[in-house]
Amino acid sequence: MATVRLQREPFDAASEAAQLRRGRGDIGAIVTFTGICRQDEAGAPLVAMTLEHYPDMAEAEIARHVETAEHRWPLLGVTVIHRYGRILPGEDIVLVVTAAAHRQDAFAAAEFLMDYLKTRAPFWK
Amino acid sequence: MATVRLQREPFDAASEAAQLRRGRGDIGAIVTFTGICRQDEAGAPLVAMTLEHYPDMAEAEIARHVETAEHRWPLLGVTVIHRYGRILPGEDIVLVVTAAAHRQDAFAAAEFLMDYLKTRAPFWK
Amino acid sequence: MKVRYFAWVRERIGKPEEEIDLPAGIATVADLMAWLSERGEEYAYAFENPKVIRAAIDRAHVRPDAGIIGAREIAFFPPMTGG
Amino acid sequence: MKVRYFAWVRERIGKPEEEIDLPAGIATVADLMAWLSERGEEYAYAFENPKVIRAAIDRAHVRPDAGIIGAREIAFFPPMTGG
Repeated sequence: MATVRLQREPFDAASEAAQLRRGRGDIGAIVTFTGICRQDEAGAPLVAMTLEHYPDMAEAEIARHVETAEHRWPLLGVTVIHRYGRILPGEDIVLVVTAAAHRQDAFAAAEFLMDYLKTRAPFWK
Repeated sequence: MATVRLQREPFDAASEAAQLRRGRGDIGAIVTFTGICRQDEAGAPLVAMTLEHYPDMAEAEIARHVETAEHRWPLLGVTVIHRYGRILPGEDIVLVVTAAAHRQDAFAAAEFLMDYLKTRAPFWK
Repeated sequence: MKVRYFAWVRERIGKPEEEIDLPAGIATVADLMAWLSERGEEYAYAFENPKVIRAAIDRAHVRPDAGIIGAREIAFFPPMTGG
Repeated sequence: MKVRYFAWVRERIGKPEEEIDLPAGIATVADLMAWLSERGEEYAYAFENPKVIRAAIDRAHVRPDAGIIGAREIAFFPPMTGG
């Protein structure tokens, strides 16, 4: 049920969400969070952001947090995609999709994962 | 910045989210919530759900709650689409998209609007 | 005055809306519910437990003691379930 | 033993990774940082404030007093910023 991917390329949030729910009748709520590189990410105008990461460690750590989320909330699917490398303003950085029977679980898990990804995941701006 | 639509037809969550962020560099977070008709919405197998609403009142009430959300959180865009009429299991019922500079605001506003829509909006199952 | 019914209130009464000429002495939403209940079995059934019925005047929620003089549209419905 | 550097630790040292033969007596992450600091100005600069440097052994976070005997890969990096 869980997908974790780190990639240089852009992702397609809609097709990831579609894949998560395909052929299922038990999902009542899907939360999709997209994190976007802002023009003024650092307070000043930004030309591009370069996101460095610790490849194998980042994947393992994110997967561990996805497992924690799956234990904490009754999820029916989770997808996390994080880009690295050079990212331009307006481009997507990170995607979290959570699926559950009920909205509260999907929201809580998406927020939990994003809090981790935005503060403690092995990435450096 | 705010769109509220009630419609019989399905919606396209991805294109609604794309429209919200088009040409903007200040959006750092987009939360998309999709509510889906489950197979067992009422505990028992469901053939179809018919959602009745009070047309003008529903639109006005939802718009009022969107305004409240816009006052409470610094949002850069909100879209709410709610379907009515006959809805089959697996089909979308409701869409909320919120855009903000920061993830917490986008999450909080989307949850606030969904709590309202799922409990107190002028719809009857 | 237009009166509209939704969900099981509509189902019990058997119509979604009607035009009503209010007799004198009907001043509040509660008065109107009591008067409607006298119009026939279907109305008595719909309003048998007026405490669970919600009302709106001109598309805004109101309490049973709200005055209805001058209203264009009054709606009666069960508690909303949300979507 | 492979040692990897990330973000400004990498920038200061000027390389992303290297193979190191540990001398006797280097038992912990803190020992290794102290020993690396002696290897040249760039290392001294990178590790000038060891308290802010984070470390991982074989891709798991560890504290400075963690033993490094038997480790295949040790990484040093600043606090993570998230994505």
